Amino acid sequence: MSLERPDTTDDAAIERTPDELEALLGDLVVKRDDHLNAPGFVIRPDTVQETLSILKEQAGYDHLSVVSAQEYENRYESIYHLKKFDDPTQEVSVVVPADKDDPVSESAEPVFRTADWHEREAYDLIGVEYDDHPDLRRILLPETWQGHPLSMDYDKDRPQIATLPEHANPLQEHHKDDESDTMFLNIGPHHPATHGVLHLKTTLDGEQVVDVEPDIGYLHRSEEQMAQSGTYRHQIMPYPDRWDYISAGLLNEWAYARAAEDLADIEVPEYAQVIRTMGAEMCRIAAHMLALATFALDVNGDFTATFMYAINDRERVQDLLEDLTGQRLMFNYFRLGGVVWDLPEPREEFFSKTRDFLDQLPESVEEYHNLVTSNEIFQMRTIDTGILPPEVAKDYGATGPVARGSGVDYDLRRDDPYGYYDELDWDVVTEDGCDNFSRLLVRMREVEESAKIIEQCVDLLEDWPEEERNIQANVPRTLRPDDDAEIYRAVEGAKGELGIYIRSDGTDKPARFKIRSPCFSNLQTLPEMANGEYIPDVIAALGSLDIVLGEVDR
Amino acid sequence: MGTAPAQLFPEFLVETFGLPGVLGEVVAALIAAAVVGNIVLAFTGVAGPWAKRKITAAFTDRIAVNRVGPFGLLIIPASAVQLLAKELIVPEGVDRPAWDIAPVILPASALLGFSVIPMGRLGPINFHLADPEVGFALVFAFASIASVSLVMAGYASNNKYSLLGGLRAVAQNLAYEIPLIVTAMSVVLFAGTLQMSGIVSAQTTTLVTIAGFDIPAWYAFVNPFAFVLFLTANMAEIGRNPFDIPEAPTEIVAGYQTEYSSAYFVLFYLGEFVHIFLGGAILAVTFLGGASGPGPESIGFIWFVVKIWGFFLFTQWARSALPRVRIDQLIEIGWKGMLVLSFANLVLTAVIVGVIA
Amino acid sequence: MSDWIAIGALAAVGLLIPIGMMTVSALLRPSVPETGKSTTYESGETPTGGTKIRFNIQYYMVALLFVVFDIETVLLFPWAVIYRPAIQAGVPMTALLWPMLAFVGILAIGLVWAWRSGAISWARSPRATSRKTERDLN
Amino acid sequence: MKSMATTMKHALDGSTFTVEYPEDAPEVSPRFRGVHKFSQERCIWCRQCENVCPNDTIQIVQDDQRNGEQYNLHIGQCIYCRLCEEVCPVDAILLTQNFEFTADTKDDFVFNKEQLKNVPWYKGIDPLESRNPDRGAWIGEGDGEVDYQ
Repeated sequence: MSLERPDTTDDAAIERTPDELEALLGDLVVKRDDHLNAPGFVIRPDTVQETLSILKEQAGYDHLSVVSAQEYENRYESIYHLKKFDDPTQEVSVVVPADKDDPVSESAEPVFRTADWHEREAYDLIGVEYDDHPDLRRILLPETWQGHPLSMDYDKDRPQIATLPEHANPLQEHHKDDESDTMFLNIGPHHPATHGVLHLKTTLDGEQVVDVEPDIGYLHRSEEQMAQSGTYRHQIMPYPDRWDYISAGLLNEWAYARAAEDLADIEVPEYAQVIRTMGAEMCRIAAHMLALATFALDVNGDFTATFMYAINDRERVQDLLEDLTGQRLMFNYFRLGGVVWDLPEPREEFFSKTRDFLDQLPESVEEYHNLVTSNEIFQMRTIDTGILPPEVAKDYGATGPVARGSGVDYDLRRDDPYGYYDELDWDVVTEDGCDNFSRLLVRMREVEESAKIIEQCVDLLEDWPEEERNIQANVPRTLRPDDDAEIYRAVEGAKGELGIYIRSDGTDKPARFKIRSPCFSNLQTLPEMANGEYIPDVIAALGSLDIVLGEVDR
Repeated sequence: MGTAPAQLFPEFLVETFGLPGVLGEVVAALIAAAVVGNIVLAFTGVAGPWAKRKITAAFTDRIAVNRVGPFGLLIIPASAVQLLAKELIVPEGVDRPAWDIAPVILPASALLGFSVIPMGRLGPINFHLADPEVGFALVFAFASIASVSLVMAGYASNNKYSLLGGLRAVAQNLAYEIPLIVTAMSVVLFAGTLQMSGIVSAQTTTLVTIAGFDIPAWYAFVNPFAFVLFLTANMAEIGRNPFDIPEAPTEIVAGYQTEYSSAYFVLFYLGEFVHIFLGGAILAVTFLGGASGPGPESIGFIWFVVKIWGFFLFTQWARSALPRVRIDQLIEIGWKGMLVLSFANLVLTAVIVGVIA
Repeated sequence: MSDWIAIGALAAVGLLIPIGMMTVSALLRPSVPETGKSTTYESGETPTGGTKIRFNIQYYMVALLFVVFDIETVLLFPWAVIYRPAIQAGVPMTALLWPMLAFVGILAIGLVWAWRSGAISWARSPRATSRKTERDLN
Repeated sequence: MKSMATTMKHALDGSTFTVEYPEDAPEVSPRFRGVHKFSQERCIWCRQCENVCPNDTIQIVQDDQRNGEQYNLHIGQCIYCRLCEEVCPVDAILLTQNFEFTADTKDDFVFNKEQLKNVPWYKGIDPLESRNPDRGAWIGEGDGEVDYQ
């Protein structure tokens, strides 16, 4: 069995009970507010940095998954969901209430770099202000936006003007007297290599990039609010498909399914779990194929053959997924407590089609290695460019292939098992290169691991006794979880840790639905990789992050 | 050495139609030039909207243009009309005369290169406009005017992507011009002349005979190392993958031609293709025996066309298979690799020529 | 028959064809001026600053070297032309080869010097590089 | 430089994977979800589909006797989640395999019940066959109340 954790003798990795943690934090804890997934400690808004430092340094909670903020009738609240990279099942929530009239809270940015963007988002959408934050601006909405859309008194009928501002060159002032000038260049939103509508504010000195700042929000659709206005049972499930729309639909659906099932205490039949696992891994292959294809576009230029070959393979997975779910991208296949359909009839045909795909996959992968990874020019271009050291990756909360490409051994499928993964035989792929090449290599090797998983699932499904093929647990038609139950649950999406935070208020719709998007955190690392590099390397680094703007902006 | 130069195309016209005096020569030259110009344009016309798509599609497992006319061939006039009838958008702040002149220079300079290329015979006509004694040097001079056009376009567009593209074009040209010429010089060492017809005729002798087949003494066979060097430098010179960095669509959008639309864009597109064919023509003349090939001399033109299309095919092949190098890597390869190798090749060739001659 | 007449003729044709295409296009094409259409393209954002700035081109030294080497190749051409005929005329090879080797050798020494002093690599921007190292430290 | 060989191999085998749509229309899976088809004869106007639709694609107008008058579906807004079909107790609304529809304006995408009735089957596939197995998991199960308006 390859799923055992590597041994960690580090002091910080020792698991502590909630009471021990409370003792460690001492007076900092005002009261307890436990969540379904983790103990929750309520602290004063001016002790955020102190608390998080203790938890990070002394208790080993080195992964700030997400900051979810929300407004209550009587207060604002920011929740810092902490985990350990070594063992993500050890979680703790730090709850920071802020005053209703003057919602100010201390920023966690000095402790966790990743808090930068997460707090900006909380400020933007909810309206909590963070003291000591280096750059508290709106992030998803335009700078000129009036009000905070997810706050309670938001007037959605107020007319809004979104301007098209001229961006300032951030280095211009400081270097007025310098010998040579820098050039400010907007790369995106309408640019061939930004994978959607991303805007990179780039400052160039010759061909080199002095400063790059990703500007996001062009594809913001308020998915969180859409989920908050849908019922748990039916109406939320179609939307996760639309976050990471690069055919990673089932992986996203699983994130919601996992959070909601744990929230409402629904047991999923084993048979459905196997189907879920198989479908999800098919999606992972499709998503990684597209990542490979677009990365080839970024490095090779348009009209590269790699793109078309990878898309071809992706189409084959999509054919399988279409047979299974009825759709090629927006599956809506999972239901709370199971899946909507059993395998398509005749089952043998589906199995043989799947096996055909798996049989030709090694050949395709070999071809990609010939085309891409063993190409000398490609190696010259990608090795040792876009370096992301593991400590930096952790600090930014990077997950998924981006973290694994930097040698961070973190995969929720193994570390926080769900579905049928812990019953199967597969490996977590890591590469130590920390560069663009490693990230691509991780994806290509993960495709092979996914194929292994699918193969085992097919074997299992083939032999599953007919009378035990239960695809759906008995779930009430209307779900009303307990009032004020809170949960944060994550799955390993194609891009990394895709988490959902839900707070219920006793009705059939969530009171707060927060999405922890892996791309959002991963994209934040771009300046670390890109500053000082050449323009082509920035494009390559961006491609190697494999972001989907639908998920970044939500 | 060599035989007497064949009758050139304008001379043929003068003789056939009995055009008198200098005026007659000018008229004949103009007619001949128009014919040659249109032949080259026809190539690019076929290559740009049609052959390029078909070839790329074959490499990427796709079906390409096949709707308009047989094999989609009518897409060529359709594209021409469509592109010419597009609105010309003149961006703010362009440097007007330069911005207008740049798209003229690129195709003109590339076409001009064809004036000294011996394209071989088709029946009685020898498609060769002029055969000056310095023809070989001249053709490189003409070909490198192109980068002037690119930097002009890049700078006049008032667009940052264009600026970057224009600057890249210059850097690339600087790095590969010298290896290109120095490698070409090794051919001159063999041929002992700069006259194009001389270089071609020097390649007509038989190198070896294998199983009854005469392998001609094309310099690609005589000196394959120089051929590879020249091919690489040539690809860089004409800005094709993996050296397409002045355009680099996924990095700097479209490089120097970002702001061009309508006929201006067509001219750049055209100019690039003429440039590819010129590159192919130079390669054919220097290393592939020009218009020579099996069969009578009177179908030499067909062989020549096959050769330059072969080169075109090769550029498209490289485009679908190879990643693009980075600008600093390009410079390093150019100066630290190609330049040194080309000088080594030159010295080596000089010694070999000295020994065998 | 002067070759230069023919070359000049092709130059004329080469200029006429593009200009003719421009003219045809000018007759065919519509003109629908709209505000915003004529802004320079910068991925859909309003451009900040123009292109008429002092800009680090990073290959100044390379450009200088290019001039040197270009002149060298020009000077080598006549030598290359007479090399083979001269040998066939009976001039000993070494007598022909040495001057060229000396000439190329001097330049090669120059190239080696330039190589070692880093002049022929793409100049790195110290500002950009420092931004990178600064970040690596923390 | 294996990449050159690989691409040449692909070029020479002559196979293509793109198809000439529309002459060569793709086979879609029987489970594929396309444009809706509505049967007024079957419909009992329970309004469950309207209720379950996540983004208000379906609009039902009834008179004061709760007899159905209009059944409008904004196909341009639909996300093809198939929840309406899933929840319908009488199979009055189905998603056909038909994915081919065009319109000049957004307004043309609002289909009324007549238009919905006339939506053709795609290649004659009746989707009910392949989708039925899930129905047991939905209807009459669970202990929550059935949500009639």
